[in-house]
Amino acid sequence: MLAELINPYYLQVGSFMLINIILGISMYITLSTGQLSLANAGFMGIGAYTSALLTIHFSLPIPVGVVIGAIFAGLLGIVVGLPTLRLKGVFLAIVTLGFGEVIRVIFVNWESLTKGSVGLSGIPHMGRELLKTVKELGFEPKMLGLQNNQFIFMAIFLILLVIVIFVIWFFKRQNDSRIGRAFSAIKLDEQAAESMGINITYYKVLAFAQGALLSGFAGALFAHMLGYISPADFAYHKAIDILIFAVLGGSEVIWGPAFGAFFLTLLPEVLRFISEYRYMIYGVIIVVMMVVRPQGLIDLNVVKWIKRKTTRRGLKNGTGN
Amino acid sequence: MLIEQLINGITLGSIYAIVALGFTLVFGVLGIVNMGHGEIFMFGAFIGVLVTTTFGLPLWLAFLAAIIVTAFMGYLLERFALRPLRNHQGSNHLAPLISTIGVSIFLENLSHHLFGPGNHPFRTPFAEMSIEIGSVTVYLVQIVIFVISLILMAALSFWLGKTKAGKALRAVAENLETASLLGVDTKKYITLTVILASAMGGIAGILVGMAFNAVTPQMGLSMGLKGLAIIILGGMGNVKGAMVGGLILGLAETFIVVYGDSGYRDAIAFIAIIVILLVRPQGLFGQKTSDVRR
Amino acid sequence: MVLEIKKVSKNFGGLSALTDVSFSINKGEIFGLIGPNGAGKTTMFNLVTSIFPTSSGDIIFKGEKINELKPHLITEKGICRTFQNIRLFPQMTTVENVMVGVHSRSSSGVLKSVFRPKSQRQEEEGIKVKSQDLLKFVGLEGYEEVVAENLSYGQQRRLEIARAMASDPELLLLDEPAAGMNETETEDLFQLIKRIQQKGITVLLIEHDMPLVMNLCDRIAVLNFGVKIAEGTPKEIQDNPEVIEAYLGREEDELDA
Amino acid sequence: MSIFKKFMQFSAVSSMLLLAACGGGGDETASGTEGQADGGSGVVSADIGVISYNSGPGAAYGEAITNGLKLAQEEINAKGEVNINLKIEDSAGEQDQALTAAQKLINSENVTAIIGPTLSTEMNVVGPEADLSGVPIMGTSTTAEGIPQLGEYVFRNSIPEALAIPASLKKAIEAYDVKKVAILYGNDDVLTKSGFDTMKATAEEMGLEILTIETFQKGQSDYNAQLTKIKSLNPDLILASALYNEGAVIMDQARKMGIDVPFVGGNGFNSPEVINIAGDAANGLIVATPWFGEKEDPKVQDFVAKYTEKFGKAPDQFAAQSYDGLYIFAEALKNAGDSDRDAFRDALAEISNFEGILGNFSFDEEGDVVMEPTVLTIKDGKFQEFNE
Repeated sequence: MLAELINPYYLQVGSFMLINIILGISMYITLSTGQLSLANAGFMGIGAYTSALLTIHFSLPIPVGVVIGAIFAGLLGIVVGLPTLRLKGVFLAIVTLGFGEVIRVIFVNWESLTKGSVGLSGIPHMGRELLKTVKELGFEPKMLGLQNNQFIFMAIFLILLVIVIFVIWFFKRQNDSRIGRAFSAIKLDEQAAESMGINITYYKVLAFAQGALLSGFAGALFAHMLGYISPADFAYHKAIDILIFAVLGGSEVIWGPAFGAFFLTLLPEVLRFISEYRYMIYGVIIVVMMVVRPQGLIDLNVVKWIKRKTTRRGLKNGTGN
Repeated sequence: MLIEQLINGITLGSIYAIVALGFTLVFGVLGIVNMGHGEIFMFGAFIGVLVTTTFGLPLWLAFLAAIIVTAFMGYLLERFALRPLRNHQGSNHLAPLISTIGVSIFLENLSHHLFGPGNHPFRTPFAEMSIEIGSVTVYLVQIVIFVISLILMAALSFWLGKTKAGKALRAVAENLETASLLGVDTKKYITLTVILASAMGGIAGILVGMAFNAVTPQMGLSMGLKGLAIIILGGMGNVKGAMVGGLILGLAETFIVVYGDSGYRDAIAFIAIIVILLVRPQGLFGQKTSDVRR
Repeated sequence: MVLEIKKVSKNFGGLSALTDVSFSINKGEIFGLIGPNGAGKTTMFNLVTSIFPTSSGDIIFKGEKINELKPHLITEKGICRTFQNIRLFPQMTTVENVMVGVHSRSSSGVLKSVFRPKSQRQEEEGIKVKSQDLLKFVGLEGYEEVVAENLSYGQQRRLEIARAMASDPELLLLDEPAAGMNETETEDLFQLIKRIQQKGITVLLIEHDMPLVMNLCDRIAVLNFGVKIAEGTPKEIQDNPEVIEAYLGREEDELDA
Repeated sequence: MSIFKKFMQFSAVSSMLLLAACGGGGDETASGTEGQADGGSGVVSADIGVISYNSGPGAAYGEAITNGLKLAQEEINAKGEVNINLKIEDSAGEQDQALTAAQKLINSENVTAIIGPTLSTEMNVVGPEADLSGVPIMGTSTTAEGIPQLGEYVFRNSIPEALAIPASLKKAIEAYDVKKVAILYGNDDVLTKSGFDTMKATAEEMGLEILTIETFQKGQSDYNAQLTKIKSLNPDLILASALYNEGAVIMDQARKMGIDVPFVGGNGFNSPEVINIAGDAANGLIVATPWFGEKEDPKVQDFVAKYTEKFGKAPDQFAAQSYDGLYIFAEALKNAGDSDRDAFRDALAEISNFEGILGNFSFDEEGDVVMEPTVLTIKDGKFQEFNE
């Protein structure tokens, strides 16, 4: 059992799942002020390319590249967020969709920098770099009884897991605070929120930029996990992938998009035959969700119910496990 | 060369305009951006291929079949992806947008399975007919496309402005509740609108198939996104704006190839909407109301 | 003088909603703004809270011109309002609604909110306590965790007042607070507004319930078709022939009550 | 509720992984090199993984590839020298799924070697991973620059554009006395973009004047603007790096416009579908290919007949290359005499002068292809060998 679990294949799926969870949360942050942004795939690309180029050309350490990539995406989020603020609802969605496409076209055409559609290869790989570092320090994966590639994927998975836990913790705390209340007040009634003293410009741009930052962050991690990126990775379909995490999982609570990303990454792996019909199924899911349960599978009531259920069970059995 | 490029641009622009008219009609009446429109257009093109190339039937039958099929698809779209949302209490304004995105993804991938991913040629003798004016060859299809786009625009303007049904539609557009209080059967008119817009998409599909001899499942997405850009350019819900916006985009895309870098051709539409939304959010022809930025 | 309205006009695309209206409100008083439907009362509220820009004229709050500030800054200055058609945050709980109101009187940013140093925890605790006190003040004790949209109509009106008071306003604008209330609820509201006044808060009130207005207000201004036609004590207003003529003619009996 | 359960299961799995990491209790070896050789019979058997583009817009490529493999597998196993077991995984043409599939094959299925993935973009991601894990991997359809250079364990048997384009261009120049060319390519696709890079370099090397370079993007169906511009410049030849779907439409629109010069295409342009889509307009297309189905070689004709019988359509280059690819693997396996990954890799690298249906084939020291492509042209509505 344990031996099978340490299989890089599962760790790989798990790692993609974790990156998708970050993307799902990036969608959720922006949506929690009532803004639908379809530019997250574009911001993801910005983060990925920034970090990849910095680490390739200037040999920056990966963590530094990732952080700069995320921050750059976030700054761009502010630049885009400010002027698009006055656009609401569908207009914002369309402009952000267009913005994402423009970014992709720039990636394709700016060949001297991005190598165009051929893509950037030879991006330093998170796990392999880590392996190199620990080996220099005199550590061998064999000491843990692990193969090199087992160690690499284990490391990636654990790093991502820690990051995701931190991200969820961060935004959950933010949500249960003055900031979170301002976000949801804006989502529920922008004008009333403004009249209650909330600077809606600031908070909407904040949410937009946080979403962009998080997308860029996920993108940078993605780049260093695959070692290769191309403009096609950040096209319209990626934006739809991210959207559906929030649509299926829900955007009321942070667990919604996290669950959506988890479930939808697992689904094609568990049911391989589904892979061929994946987007058809996505399409149906989107329509059905909008009709039957627009708030997504996981809403506030579900979270409350789970909490009640688990605490009760905990009481009954003495311990949770 | 300039004249030929002008013809190219106008042909492309007219096609964009017809696609955009479908968007604009739905937005004008329902206040909804129908993201599935591009895919309905693509299905229209495939029906054209099936009727003319696969079954070898005459062209007029292809038009008829495409109109019927796409109109029916429009009905289904309204019935299953839009109507249930209207009945929802407190459903937010983004729901129809997201729901039609679902429809669009579904239809695109359905067509992959039905027709295969490849390019389908559109063979009709009509597509080969051309006239020579000096050194310039003009295909009959190109003229027909331009004329049809004008006719559709004029018919739509007339229908919306002058006829009883059109007035009822505009009442629906003004305010759903008031319209139903005034005795307008809103459900009927909403369905009618989506059906009409979809049928126009079907016509556009066949015209594109004939003009470019290329029908693929991907064409819906790229056309749909352009159409979307155009209605923002021309002003949401504005018939004339859709026509002019379409022509502007068609010409701009053609002339960036002539004088600029063809690599940025696909980005023009989006750069244009980003600029227009920031500078003149109501669009080139839209009226300035506080409602525009709904 | 707390608020001074100086020759304020507002046009909507050629239609003038308010024309050269002037009046001023003294500290601590309850000032009524009345007039028939469409007279421009709510428009005046929207101008004071900067939801619309004025077309001309000035609005002076405590000696400072405020009609070009953003709405949230107006709240920060000390003016807060309720809405004619209740605009609570329907899916939030009662106490959360009031906590949103404290926004402009608190300051924790993103990092403080996430990492929660002592100052943030104290602030958050303060917000909670203050909100609960306010709920008690308006008579909603025990309803803290009820989702706002599940409250009764009268309760929602009172919750809106609590939310507005959470921003520590010096001037409170109430837009038809008695609309849709029954007699006992109106009586409670009367007492509530009196108590608000006793806290030293100036109140600007729009209301159609004439007995309430006449009993409650220290002074009243009357708008008709966007023009101020009278200003004075309730007694003066009741006796003003122009007011009776233009607006109260048929409701004279009611006015005497 | 089952969703919730799954979530809990996942959490449990995650926490166990954590435990495993901390405790260092990994007692497992996923090397997958347990030789499966049946000592008695002398038959070497091995699991070969396949990563192929079986769903999505490019599913047709994957279908041809897996068909070719299945046919070859049947024949090889029937001969009885080696026994190959194929484990086919779908990548849907996406890098992340290709990588996941590779992980599954390398670590769960313990395959000896991998054939695929279909696209060069996928190989860019999968190649380094396979190399790191010490699993030989060979692309049968990856034609972009730099694929075999990804690592010592990375090979290909598909001729790269760098081999195909100069061959066809050279013949075309000789036949039509070409001086000036126009280039048209899809700039948002990795295959056509890398084809273009080769075209441009080759044209410059051969001293041709490049009149203009035009691009188009996926999903476009109107090429009139680009073609009108090209027409006005009067090139002797058009170099078009396009996939056959778009390429056929480009030729159709060009001919309608009165452009009658020959087209030289890259690997992606080479398909009988061009004739289906463009009809007569396809005449004048020149491509270099390792695969020519009409070749008067009994081996080739035998393959075409068997394939057509089995799958109901004629094989294309993707099918032919994967068919030959598996034969190359079988040969290497026989020489290695063992399904050990390293032994197999060394045996594979030594393959040379292999006679397949594509012709005489060798690997160079980097694992790239050494072979002479055939130059074809479309004439009278069908592909013919180009000799003018």
